[in-house]
Amino acid sequence: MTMTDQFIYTEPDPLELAEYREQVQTWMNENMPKRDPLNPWHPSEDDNERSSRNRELQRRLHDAGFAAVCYPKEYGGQSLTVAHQRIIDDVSEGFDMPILFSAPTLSIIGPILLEFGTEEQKQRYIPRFIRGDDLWVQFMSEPSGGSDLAGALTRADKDGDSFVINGSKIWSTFAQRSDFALMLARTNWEVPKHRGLTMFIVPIHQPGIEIHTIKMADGTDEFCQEYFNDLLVPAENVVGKVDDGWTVATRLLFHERAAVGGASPYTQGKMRQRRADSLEDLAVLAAKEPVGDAGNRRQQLGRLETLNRVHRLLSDRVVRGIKGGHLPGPAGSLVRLFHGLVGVEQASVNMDLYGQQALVWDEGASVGDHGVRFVQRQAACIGGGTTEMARNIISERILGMPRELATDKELPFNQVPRNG
Amino acid sequence: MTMTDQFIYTEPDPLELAEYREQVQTWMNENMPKRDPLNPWHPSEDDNERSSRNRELQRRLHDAGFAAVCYPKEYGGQSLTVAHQRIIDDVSEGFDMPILFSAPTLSIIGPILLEFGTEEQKQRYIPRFIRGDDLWVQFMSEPSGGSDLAGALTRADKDGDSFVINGSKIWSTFAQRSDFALMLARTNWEVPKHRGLTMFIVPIHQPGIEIHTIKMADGTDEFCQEYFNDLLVPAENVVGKVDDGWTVATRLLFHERAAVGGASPYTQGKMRQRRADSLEDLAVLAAKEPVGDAGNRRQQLGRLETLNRVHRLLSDRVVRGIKGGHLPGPAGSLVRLFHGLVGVEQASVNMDLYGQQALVWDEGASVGDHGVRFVQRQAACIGGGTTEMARNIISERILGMPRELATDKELPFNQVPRNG
Amino acid sequence: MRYDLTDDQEFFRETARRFIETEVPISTVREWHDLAEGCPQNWWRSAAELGWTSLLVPENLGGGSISDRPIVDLSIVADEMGRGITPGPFMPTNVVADTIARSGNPAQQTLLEEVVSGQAMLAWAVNEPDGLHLDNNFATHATPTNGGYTIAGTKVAVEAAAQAHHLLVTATAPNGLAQFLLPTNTVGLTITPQESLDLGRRFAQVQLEGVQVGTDALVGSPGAPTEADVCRQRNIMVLLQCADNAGAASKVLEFTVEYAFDRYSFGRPLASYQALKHRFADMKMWAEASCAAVDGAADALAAGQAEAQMISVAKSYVGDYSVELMHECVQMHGGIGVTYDHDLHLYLRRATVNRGLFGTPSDHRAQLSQMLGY
Amino acid sequence: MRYDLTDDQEFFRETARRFIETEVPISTVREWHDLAEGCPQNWWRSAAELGWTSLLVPENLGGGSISDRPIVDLSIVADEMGRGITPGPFMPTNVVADTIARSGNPAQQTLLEEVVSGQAMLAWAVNEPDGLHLDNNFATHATPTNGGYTIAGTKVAVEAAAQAHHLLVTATAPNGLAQFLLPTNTVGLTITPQESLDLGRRFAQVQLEGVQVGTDALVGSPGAPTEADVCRQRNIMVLLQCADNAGAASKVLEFTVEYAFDRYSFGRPLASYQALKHRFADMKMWAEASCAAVDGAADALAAGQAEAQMISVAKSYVGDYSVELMHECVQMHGGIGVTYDHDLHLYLRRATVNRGLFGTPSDHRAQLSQMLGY
Repeated sequence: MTMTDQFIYTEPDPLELAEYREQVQTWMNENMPKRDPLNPWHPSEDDNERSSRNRELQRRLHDAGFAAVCYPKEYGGQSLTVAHQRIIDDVSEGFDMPILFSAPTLSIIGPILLEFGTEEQKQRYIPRFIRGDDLWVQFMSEPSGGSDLAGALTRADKDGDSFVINGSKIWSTFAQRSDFALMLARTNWEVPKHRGLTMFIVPIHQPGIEIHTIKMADGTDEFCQEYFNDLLVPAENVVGKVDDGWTVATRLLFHERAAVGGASPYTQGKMRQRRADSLEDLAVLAAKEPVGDAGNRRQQLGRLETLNRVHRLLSDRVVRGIKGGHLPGPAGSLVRLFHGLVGVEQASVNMDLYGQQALVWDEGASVGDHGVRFVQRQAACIGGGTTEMARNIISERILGMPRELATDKELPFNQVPRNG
Repeated sequence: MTMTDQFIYTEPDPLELAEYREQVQTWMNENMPKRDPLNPWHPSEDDNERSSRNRELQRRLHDAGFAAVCYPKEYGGQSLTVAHQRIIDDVSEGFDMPILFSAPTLSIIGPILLEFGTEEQKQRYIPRFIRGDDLWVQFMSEPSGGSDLAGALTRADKDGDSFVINGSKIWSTFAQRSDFALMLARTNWEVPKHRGLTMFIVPIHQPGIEIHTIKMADGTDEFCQEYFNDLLVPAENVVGKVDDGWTVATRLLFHERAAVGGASPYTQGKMRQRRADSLEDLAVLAAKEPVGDAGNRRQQLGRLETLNRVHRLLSDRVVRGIKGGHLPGPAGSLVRLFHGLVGVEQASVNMDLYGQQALVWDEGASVGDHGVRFVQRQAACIGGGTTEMARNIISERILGMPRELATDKELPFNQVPRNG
Repeated sequence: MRYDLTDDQEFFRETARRFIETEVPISTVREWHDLAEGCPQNWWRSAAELGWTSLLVPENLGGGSISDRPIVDLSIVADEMGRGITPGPFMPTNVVADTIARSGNPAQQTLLEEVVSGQAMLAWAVNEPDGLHLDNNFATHATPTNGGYTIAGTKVAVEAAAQAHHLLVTATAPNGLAQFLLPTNTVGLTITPQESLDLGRRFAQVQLEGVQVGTDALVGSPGAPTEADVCRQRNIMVLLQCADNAGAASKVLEFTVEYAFDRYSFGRPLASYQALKHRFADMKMWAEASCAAVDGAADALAAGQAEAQMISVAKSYVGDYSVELMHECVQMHGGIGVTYDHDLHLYLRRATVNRGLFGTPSDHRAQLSQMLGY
Repeated sequence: MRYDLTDDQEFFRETARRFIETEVPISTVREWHDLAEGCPQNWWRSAAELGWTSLLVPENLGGGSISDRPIVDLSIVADEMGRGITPGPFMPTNVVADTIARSGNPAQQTLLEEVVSGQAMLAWAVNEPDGLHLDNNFATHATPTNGGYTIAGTKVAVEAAAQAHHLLVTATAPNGLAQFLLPTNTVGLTITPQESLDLGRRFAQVQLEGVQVGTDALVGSPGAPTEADVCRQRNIMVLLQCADNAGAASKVLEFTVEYAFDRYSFGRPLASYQALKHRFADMKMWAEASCAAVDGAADALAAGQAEAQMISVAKSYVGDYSVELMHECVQMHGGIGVTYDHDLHLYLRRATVNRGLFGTPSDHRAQLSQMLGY
């Protein structure tokens, strides 16, 4: 448990909270745009517009003192508790919120800077993103690497006061509209893989970086791949120590799992479900245009509702369990795993209830999205750390079972077997 | 492929087969007792009676030339093809058959003796069991061993012309009513585990063996555990070579998987389903005393019927595939795995369709069996080699994936880590 | 086990666990299988002394609880009893006591003192031979007579009917549901023990043939108020079943994980095989999620908010996953896991009965959909 | 792929595979996504030259097959097309050709020559907007007029309607079902292309507004004989869907196994991780069992024995497991598996459409139960 983790869990006074809720509610009603239930966030929305709208909304929250309230005051937050943040999340449902800032900027990058950043780095970067100026992204995964983040091949070679970076990163979300990245690169090839990595702060829009968007099977293109060609990064941009980047990355993964699983205290506003995710919509549809028999349909909707509710209850329980010392920190992986399985179930039930319409539809009709989401359904079990990694973590770090044999653990990295 | 495997697959003439079918049908009608559909085989039947009835029926088959017809003539069989045996199986449905001889005697022990036995062993033992004189059993598993048969701790120490055996075996079926056993024991502790084992023929009813029946969770007690205390076995009872017992055991496992999965050509008569397994009965019950709604019930019965039929189709396909060289020999594990999963599904659907009655029932009513079978359902995935072992075999020996790391593979056996 | 217990609750929980481990280890549970009464009366009194039968009874009626959320306190005991597959008519006694405390007449409420002290056990005669009655459409009828009712019908799977001093009988009356509290020696009432998959708890058939009772046997007013009582009884019952199964699943997982460390196969502990590790990971998730579902259901019931929905969510999830978890644990044990001498089947038997009575997971999924208007 | 092919069948299969690999590699499949016609007409003629449209047409009508079980021969092509996610109106063309060959009048049968040569494609207009009609209760009606019929209704998800020369329209007539073979330029008939999850095959809506036809447009006699035709059409269609999915699943598994050998994670190939190995083992079982189910369905259809049951068994099994297998393979690939440039989603899209049209696995399970009287 780090200092920042301790901080957010202190229990506030119930009366104070009730007052706070009122205050937030009043302000939201007067200042935040209502979300249009008929036109919620949709991947096809223009990226530029989306980015600037999110920046503006974040600024509004900030100016009113409702942005990133768990963050320390000295860096632009409010030094409030996680309970306060949850009130904001609750109240903000139905309002348009700057959801782009939730992850990774506020829930993953921020905690890392708070924990490992120099005082100068904290003062320089944190207030800017809380104010909505900068969006951040992670440059972690590599095309060759999959779940094996510590096997990074992107190299950072010291050259005077700078590092020269060459290589490629992938699966960074929305990188083309972001401003900074936290990047893991290899600074030492002569030592075992975990001991030769360094974490860097990288301004994105500069020479030496080329960004390509990746078209996904469902047609969206939020993810990017970046190519680095003699990219220069000053030594002052190192986060933590040189060659000790894995320590930073481990914490980053911890925060990422919490954010993906819905157990992060740093997210801001509830993650919005896509239209196709709404159980109510599904139910209305199922009632209007029944596919299969009613008993079968009720089983599917009942199972989905069950999983959705248990997902939230599990998330609450895990947060409590970690806080109370009943569960170790990595228990966030339980929620991440559950989340993936719910996603799979959701897409499958959805598809079954829409039936034939989700397979063949009139040109331009959006009902086909349900079929497309079914095809894409494993994304919920891949993005943000695969469910396989979650299962490794649960068995090894919660149940204490022996670690998988990693043949590359003690070998100097340049002797490790790679993709054949 | 051994000689015996080649032999059984030769394709007979269709006309000849049709004639054979007629012949078998006529003989069965006149000579074999009809099975009473209202009182099929049931675990509570008296063991002694069951054993002697099976011996007598086997003798009848033998005398008419319909016993173990795939076995060579010189050892009491008929040197016919597997197609002939299948005709006997088909026709015999509805008749009381000596099912106890099917496994392990005819489908597992016999093929091993044919392949590894000395001429004297073959002539001495095979004709006797085909004639119904002897029932055989396997002494393979050990209490400490689980799936790791080669980790046997039962020791056979050479003493003049004999071996002195000490240790314990478990999961032998019906040992207390059997006559001979094939037993794997360790003859050399200084070499790696696979290289210090020997296979023995052991007459069961003699001093030095103590047999205990094991009460299972469902109340049945077919399985036994044996304790050996200075049991003497003559050296002429070694099957194969001393210290080469693993070669014999590997083939034995092959035949066992085939028998368990339903892909063995040596079984005789169809394995009878317990009453509770019958889908027709289930369906009748489901219609008479509906539990849950009709759509739900149809889904369950439809799924079960699907799995049962695909099970048979898969079994046929795998036999064809192995024969045609499309699949390697270990492909029998595909059927074994499927079999386990069908068993689980069967017990679960069964239980759901009987509902409350399978949980609490009037004293003495048999409906409670359905609940008990549900509790016992994993037996289908454990007995005759676990589904985990089947998955290992499929991935390693069909898909060619790397073998699991076995830390005990090259170590002298007396240095291998054991249960803590 | 909940992760938000107060100090009092934690002490209460720990006391219950120690009591179970000392007084009713599984060897004792097995011995009690042969007792017609299921558990010795004097043991039940000791359990009652720990508060196991007083939590839902208000202080003015001789009861009392550990916190201001007695339902949560009750679920703590159920969880521990599940861990220990502890016999005893804990569920029906508390469910019926709650209704007597809320809706019983003063004469009926005097019975509560004996319940609290463990002298009297209670049973709820509600299930009927043709299955579930979530729609409250019972074949057992109460026909008004001069100054009372005649009750006729058959109830089955009535836990502790043969051990209880009083039965609460749920029946259809002309103006809706009616419930009657009857001494088990009431004329016209025949109690016949039944067999059960669960070897620990006791169930019986209750035959009511022209049972004549006065209006003083009524618990509460027939019609809508009684329907609300029946609904609450079901909710508490299902909560306790789920807590029992979640506790049992956690315990079974614990000893199976231990087994996986101790058992070596091919020179390595089972716990080192990734295929098994991943299945253990799923099981850990099921166990925590089952507990989470129980947390949610108990909280909802304590707060009186959307309780029927959360109860159905809990049964839908816990009913299935706790039992699947136990089957997986059997598989992890291999052959030894399906023997009579191993404890696994005792857990599975009880969990399977909990899963199936008062609505299967599938029944509750359908009900949940209907409650939500799907 | 079947394991009991004759030498002729094996040669036929191998020819199909080589043709697909050479003429329609997946890069070409992707290019054809932009073609409104789905596949080039001249390619379809080459495919027809290999016999892909002649198998169910008797020799005296210009067709011919490889063995005496043309249905089995047809399933061989479907399996190979599934492996290659090969576009083209293979399924509807063969299904309708079969019915014309069996029940068409001589004038209609002259069309078969063009089908066999690949000049003409055929479509079956049967699905309607409100879903499945396993009960043959179609909203599209054929009303008798003087010397013919007026047909009105809407058909959707009609494969190749916009590419075909003729449509077979299934409608409800006063004395049972009736089917009509209509040129696609028939007056009153509007064909509007639809979008589909499957990017390779083409589907359209067919609107019939007071379409006037003579009795010479009838295929076979209305009533029971036509119902038998419709039933056979469905059976063949579902067999081909299942063979297509089984072939595709086998292929997807093959390249995913290869990927697991090539891809290293933590210094070891994925194929060395037991948790993944066990899942690959399940997948291999699903793939073989899917092929086995197709074997069984094709055999039953060829023999005319219990074919509807075996067809439902096949759809019930293959529909679900082939698609689950592909999802598992996506998971094995990780992020790259959900990108547009990877072929996996093309397989999944097609397999999902095959799974859902002409009855989902769940529909077929229900039907199977009903056929068996459950």
